[in-house]
Amino acid sequence: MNQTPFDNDVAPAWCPGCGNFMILTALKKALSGLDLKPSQVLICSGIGQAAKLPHYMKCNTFNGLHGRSIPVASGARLVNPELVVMAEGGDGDIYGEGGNHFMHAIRKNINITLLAHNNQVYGLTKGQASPTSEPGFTTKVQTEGVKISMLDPLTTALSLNAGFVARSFSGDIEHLAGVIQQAIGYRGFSLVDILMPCVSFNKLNTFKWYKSRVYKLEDINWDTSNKPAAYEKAEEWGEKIPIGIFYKQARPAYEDLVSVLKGKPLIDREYSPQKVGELFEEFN
Amino acid sequence: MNQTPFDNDVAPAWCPGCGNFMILTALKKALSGLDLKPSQVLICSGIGQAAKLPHYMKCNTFNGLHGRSIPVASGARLVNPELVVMAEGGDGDIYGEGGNHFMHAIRKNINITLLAHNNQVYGLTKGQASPTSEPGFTTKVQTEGVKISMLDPLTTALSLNAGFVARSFSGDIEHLAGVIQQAIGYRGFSLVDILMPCVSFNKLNTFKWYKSRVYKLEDINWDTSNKPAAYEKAEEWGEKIPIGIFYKQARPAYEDLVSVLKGKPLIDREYSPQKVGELFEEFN
Amino acid sequence: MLDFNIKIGGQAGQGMQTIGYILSKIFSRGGYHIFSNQDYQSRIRGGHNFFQIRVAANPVFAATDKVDLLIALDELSIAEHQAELKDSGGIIYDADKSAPPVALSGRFNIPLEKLAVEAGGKKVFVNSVASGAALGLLGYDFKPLEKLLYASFSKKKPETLTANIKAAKAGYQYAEANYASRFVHKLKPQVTTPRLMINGNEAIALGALAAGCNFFAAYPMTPATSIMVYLAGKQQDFNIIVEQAEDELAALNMVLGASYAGARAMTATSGGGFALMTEALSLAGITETPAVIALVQRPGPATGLPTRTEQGDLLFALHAGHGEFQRIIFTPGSAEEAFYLTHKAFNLADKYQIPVLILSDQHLADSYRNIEPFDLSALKIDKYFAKEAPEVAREYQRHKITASGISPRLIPGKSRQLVVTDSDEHTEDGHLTEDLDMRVNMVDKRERKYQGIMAELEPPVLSGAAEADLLLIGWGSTCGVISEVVQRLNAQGRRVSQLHFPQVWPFPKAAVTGIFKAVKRKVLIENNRTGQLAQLLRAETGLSVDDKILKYDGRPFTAAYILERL
Amino acid sequence: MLDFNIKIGGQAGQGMQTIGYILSKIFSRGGYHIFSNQDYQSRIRGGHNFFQIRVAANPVFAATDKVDLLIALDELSIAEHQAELKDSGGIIYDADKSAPPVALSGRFNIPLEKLAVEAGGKKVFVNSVASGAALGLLGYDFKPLEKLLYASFSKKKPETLTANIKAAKAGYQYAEANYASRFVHKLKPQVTTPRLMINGNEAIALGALAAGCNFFAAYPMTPATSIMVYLAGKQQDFNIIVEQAEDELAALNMVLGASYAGARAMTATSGGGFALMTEALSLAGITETPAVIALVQRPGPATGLPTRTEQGDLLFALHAGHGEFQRIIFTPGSAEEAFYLTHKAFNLADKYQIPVLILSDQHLADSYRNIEPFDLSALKIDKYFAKEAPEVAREYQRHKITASGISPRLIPGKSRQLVVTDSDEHTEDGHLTEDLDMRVNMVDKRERKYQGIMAELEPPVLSGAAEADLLLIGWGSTCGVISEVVQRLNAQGRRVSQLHFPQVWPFPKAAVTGIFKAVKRKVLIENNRTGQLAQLLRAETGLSVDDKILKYDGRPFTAAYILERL
Ligand SMILES: Cc1ncc(C[n+]2csc(CCOP(=O)(O)OP(=O)(O)O)c2C)c(N)n1
Ligand SMILES: Cc1ncc(C[n+]2csc(CCOP(=O)(O)OP(=O)(O)O)c2C)c(N)n1
Ligand code: SF4
Ligand code: SF4
Ligand SMILES: [Mg+2]
Ligand SMILES: [Mg+2]
Repeated sequence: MNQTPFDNDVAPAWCPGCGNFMILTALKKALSGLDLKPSQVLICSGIGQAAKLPHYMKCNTFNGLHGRSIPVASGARLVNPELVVMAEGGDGDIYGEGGNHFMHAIRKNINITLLAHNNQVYGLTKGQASPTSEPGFTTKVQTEGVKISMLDPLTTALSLNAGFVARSFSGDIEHLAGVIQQAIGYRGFSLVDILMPCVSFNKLNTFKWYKSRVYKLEDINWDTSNKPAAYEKAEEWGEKIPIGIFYKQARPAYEDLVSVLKGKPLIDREYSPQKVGELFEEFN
Repeated sequence: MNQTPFDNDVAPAWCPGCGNFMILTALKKALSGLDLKPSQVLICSGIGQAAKLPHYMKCNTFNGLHGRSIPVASGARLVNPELVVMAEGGDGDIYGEGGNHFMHAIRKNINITLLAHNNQVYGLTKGQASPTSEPGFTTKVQTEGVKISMLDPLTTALSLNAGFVARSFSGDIEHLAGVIQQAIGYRGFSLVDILMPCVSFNKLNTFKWYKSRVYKLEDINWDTSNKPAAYEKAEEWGEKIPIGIFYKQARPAYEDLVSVLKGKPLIDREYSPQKVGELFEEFN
Repeated sequence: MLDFNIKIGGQAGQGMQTIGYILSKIFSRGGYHIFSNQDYQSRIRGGHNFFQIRVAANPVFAATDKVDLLIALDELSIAEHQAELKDSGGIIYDADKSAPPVALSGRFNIPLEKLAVEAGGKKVFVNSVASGAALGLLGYDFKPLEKLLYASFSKKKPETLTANIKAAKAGYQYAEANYASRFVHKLKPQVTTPRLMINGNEAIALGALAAGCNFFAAYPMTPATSIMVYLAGKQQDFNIIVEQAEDELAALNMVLGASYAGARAMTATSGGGFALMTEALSLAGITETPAVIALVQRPGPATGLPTRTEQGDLLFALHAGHGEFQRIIFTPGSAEEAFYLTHKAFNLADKYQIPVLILSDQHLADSYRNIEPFDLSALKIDKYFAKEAPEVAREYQRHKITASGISPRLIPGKSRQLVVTDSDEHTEDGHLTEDLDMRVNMVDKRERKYQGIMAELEPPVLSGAAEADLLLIGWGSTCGVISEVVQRLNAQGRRVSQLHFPQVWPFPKAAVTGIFKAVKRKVLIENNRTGQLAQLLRAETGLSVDDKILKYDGRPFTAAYILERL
Repeated sequence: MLDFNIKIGGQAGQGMQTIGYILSKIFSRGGYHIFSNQDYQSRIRGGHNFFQIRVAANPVFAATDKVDLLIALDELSIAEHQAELKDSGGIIYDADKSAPPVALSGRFNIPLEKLAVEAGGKKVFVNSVASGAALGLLGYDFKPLEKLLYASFSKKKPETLTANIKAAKAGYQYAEANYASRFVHKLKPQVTTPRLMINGNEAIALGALAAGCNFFAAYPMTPATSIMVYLAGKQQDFNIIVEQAEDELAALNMVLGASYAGARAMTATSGGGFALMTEALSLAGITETPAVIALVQRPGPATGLPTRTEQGDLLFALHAGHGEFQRIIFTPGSAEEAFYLTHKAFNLADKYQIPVLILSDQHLADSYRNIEPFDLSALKIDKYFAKEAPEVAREYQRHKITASGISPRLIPGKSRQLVVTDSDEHTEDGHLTEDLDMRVNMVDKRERKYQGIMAELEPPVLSGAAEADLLLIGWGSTCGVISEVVQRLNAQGRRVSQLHFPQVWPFPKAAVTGIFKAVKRKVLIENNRTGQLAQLLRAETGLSVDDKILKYDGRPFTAAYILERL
């Protein structure tokens, strides 16, 4: 493996064969490919196997609560816009516990990148169904198999006016790194849903399962500006599963719309208690 | 006004001219038109102006927390399926604070009906923007106008594989009552987004504003089974705003899929502490 | 000594708040001391609300029961409040809308609506007519009202402004001509220096601005919302971003993200929203991320009485969040304390890298007093970021174990150092660990912060003789009313003192123990059902109070209420 | 008296849990008393975990420090645990994988992996080999193992079963042939009556089933998840629906909806999830909706040490939720208490229409003991629904004000009556009100429930002489280890007693005050940093303890740990 400035020497606590290793590799590759330094990057993660990722690389890290990576990333980005800010976690983390933030962050379009490690299962808590588990998927809790419609995060993101909607696969590091780079390059909220095997708890959607299904949108010259087509493509899930950038639109990022956020980062501005005196007149 | 068995004599605490009055009338009309008795109906509401509704009619009522009407309704319905169960509240309540339940309840498809009183504003807390407020809408908090993309609940519901997706308007009681009746008749989760004016805080989307824009899907012979068309229709918002049933599909309700829920309501079954003795062998 | 009490009653939407606010300002500018508070329902129109203004020669800190002038904008207000009138009191009412009040000399029928419609064609000007009428009756100058109406309506259409002034004048003249001679009470403007007429929430907002708060995220919730609203209006002038979050979970997590990234960040909410924040509060604890949280209480449980007041969340605030971690809880008793303690909250949050709570309530939030302008001269914005100094230049450790418990804090992206933190127990460099010795060291390190914090406690404020016969104890918004009770009792020759807690956590044990020894009878006064401070007091010191005066009907104490029960 | 301690160490994914569980069962069925507990990391593969089994002639209630037999599945386990071995102890290890342990007589190199691969071709059978080896070394019968493997693998492929048995046999024979003579410890199966080998979470799940729980909603969270998993497996047999919610907010709100609609409903979570439930807890309070909540604690704050144990949430559980409302908190100290108190929790939740919390922790949750089967004969499912009797037939009032504080509860839809409840303060018929007298009446009505609840408190359990020289006090999962300490000290001739709290709220004031008078020194033992029960004790009674022994490294107490500090 090529060395990158993002490498550290912590041994990941993931199972051998876990898709997270490849995602880690791809992410480090993407970041170093963009000539970023570790200190320029902030990863806010939740809780889960996926969410341990920032511990296994060099970067600024806020490893917060299950489901809450997005608001942390949003808060950080608004005040400290010189950072490349990412939110990161598993499918349960981001689409389950954190679903409300997922929904509204897309609408808000702050310039952060969301990496959702989608193994279609709750890994860390030992194999319950996640929102992206397939109907019929049997677990110790879903004893008769999942009876709920599978969440397709891409379609839902599209419905929320997302500006950048992509999917990739842990098994294709080049592709994934490329998609991540484009996501970071997009000014606004970018979603990268990453298919990955969980060797311990998902015996249905295995590496082989994904590998034999995924194909690249680039290879079919996909037009990333066609929303109705994107909807249709996003619903393609079965014998063939498309990966790549489904949809991209220029949409002003939140920070480009709000006056006070224009100019110097908030954290670099000057503040003085005495300025409050200017307000006294209002109260007389 | 016709009297219905659902009338009570509590004076609503709404502002004169508020769209909620019409929704209340339509709902009572819909229920009595279905020959339901108040004791057969349970309305679970959240907190907000809209969510006060069940106090102004006769029915079983669980007026719970802001944002949490859907889980309460879901829990009630699963164990007591002889009730017609509705969740009800405002746009802030259901799509904002309660967004995660909205998302996942649609996927789960328990047989409840959701009435979302969509005045595009937070009424009870005095006029902040809600997820459905239009970009540019100015409030005391959104001092420069809303800078966030407007949530379209119908599109998002479609993306989540909703079985019944409708919109109506408080200004057309007949239409609204009819849509509510169909929503109740649908076995599964049904969404009725109800446009309504807030005379106190929404000076943009007024009664007149809505009235001059809404037109009925029935009038254009809308095919409710065409999903791509439904997506497109749901995005129509401007000079013309469609109301009616956008999309309907037969999808088994959750309770028809889960074995233990088939048969007698859970609350009517027999339980005995001694039956636990049968499990002792497992533990030897 | 002048102590004049005006009550304005009517329905939501009739503009009591406007009249109340305007009259309060007039008297404030006129050199009087005022205390104004309001009682409103959880609705936008209709129902019954009221606004009271106490106008006095000396500083006043609480509302009082008996009314000198009732302005009844509807019939219900007469029924509700007539009994509160003093013998010398009077009622302004509109006989076209309400049956006249019974058996009372001071009945001042003023055709409010008629005058409003004549002046400008709109019923909503009724509040201007009523304001004018009140001043006319009191023989007060009309000019201050005119000036205020100018200021209030200057951004509206000129017709609106003119009509309002006309309406006010009509009310003034009508009252002056017909009734002024029959009303014994008179007020005159005095020469005065400018004061601030301010409520508790505004004071918190100003305190935040004075502390350099530049990130505020919240979800609207009565009675906290007005903090957000005030700050939202200052975004550009004060370089602060005000974010309305999708829910309270997001609000506090955004605050933590911003704070981690270098901002001074705050949220404000009430009980239900705070309940949703408790998980993130615990996150602030273990990640050692500064945060200021204004918890403006209202009566619970759940939705309870959403527009009323209670002090029901003290122990919840103290123990909120799973696991054990450090916090400070300030409980301001006045706008002044709200301002200075909010300012201090930011400095301490930064210094100790902990969450600091401002525990206020609806009563303090919505009550106005006119106070001396805050003294800004000594205020500083103390940031405690580490320089990337030699000792941290090599391998920066966000959670370095130190004797003070305080680890060096850096802003991510501002140096080549990496700022790593974690909700799991972690090593000094912020990476998750399951090393059990490290766990113990980290827990101890964090707990050591209390040593520093204890050294800069806000001590409980003892007013009056140390060797009193009776000590009245309270925290937060009861401060004003208790001070009035103490004054009154001492004026009767009793030996009564007050002990007010502006900070309940860490609990100022030593101070209290000393104070308790010297006094005879100790009575706790709390706006709740279970006497939460008494529980805390006993848990921390073993000391008990002799009696409790509790109130949990959603309304604040009055001096009379307490005096009756002593 | 036999007291033999086996420890199995290795990586996550190596199957320690399986070996541990199987060996425990064998000795349990063999007539011994066992106590098994485990220590695992928050990962699925790798790292270091261990499982300990204490096998004894008399009942044992806690783990012990010193090890008789260490089964080291990897090299790290030797390094980690060798020091804990007794002189007579031994280590089973695999010299092909690990360097041999140093300087120890009982070194039993067994080619675990080689035998596994020979038996069935797969490394994963290592755990069967090791189980066999342990039995061989101990001279125990092989049959019980064979029988258990049959039962465990009967649903798998026949090859898998055969291979496992072959592997186990190989391990057995290898150990017997090579080392049995060198290992002094021997165990033999005894004749016995069936017992239950059960852990705390299983006991809670059985208690819920025994109480007729028919609705369970939760979001997975270690160490509570296994309650959900157990119940999920019983859905059809026991007519219970187990719902995995999208988050904890949904989980408790679903529970309240189901309960309101007539179900017996429960949730289970750990600290972070519970934090998210606090708003809904408050909702249960004001709507008077029964709910049972198992809060299985782990060390915080925030994510903390997610797979370890702590008792850090006592005061949080007690004060969680905004506003003041009623609750019961049970703190079971054993599987037996977990079972009976969970059963009782449902009956009391229904009777008093309040939330009842079962405060457990990872240690109790995951530790096995083999106990007498629960006595089911006296258990009842007491539902307290009102009949639609004459007095309620006219105008049913869900929140009728009564002397007991308990209002008649009806199931919506089961009669013509309407069941109306509200998170706002409400009238007797459940509609929201802003009437302040009604508010006070409702608060008082709800608070009156405590009168009834106090009359059926679980008293603190005093074991030993009332006039002891030393009283060791604890709550929840420390019960077992404290009882062992007491036994040991009394065996040395000291006069020591134990005071265990199976219920901490309402606090059994009267009982404690009485007990405290009679004893000399009082020492509190808690698995946390701040001594939370001591705070509660003092707040409620003014009493203090003389000393505290606290532990907050994520691991449970051992008798030795406590003894050293006494
Ligand atoms: C509030 C809260 N609820 C539950 C948990 C327990 N929990 C930890 S990780 C996890 C789910 C993990 O699934 P996912 O997010 O898909 O990540 P993965 O492990 O599959 O990568 C859960 C439920 C938690 N830490 N916090
Ligand atoms: C947890 C929580 N946060 C905030 C509030 C305050 N609150 C009450 S109603 C409301 C919003 C009302 O807007 P909407 O749901 O659209 O209802 P409307 O009043 O417009 O009908 C809010 C924020 C609350 N009650 N609970
Ligand atoms: S459990 Fe699954 S997701 Fe977690 S580390 Fe193992 S393989 Fe990866
Ligand atoms: S504020 Fe708006 S939504 Fe609320 S009652 Fe008034 S008009 Fe209706
Ligand atoms: Mg996952
Ligand atoms: Mg609304």
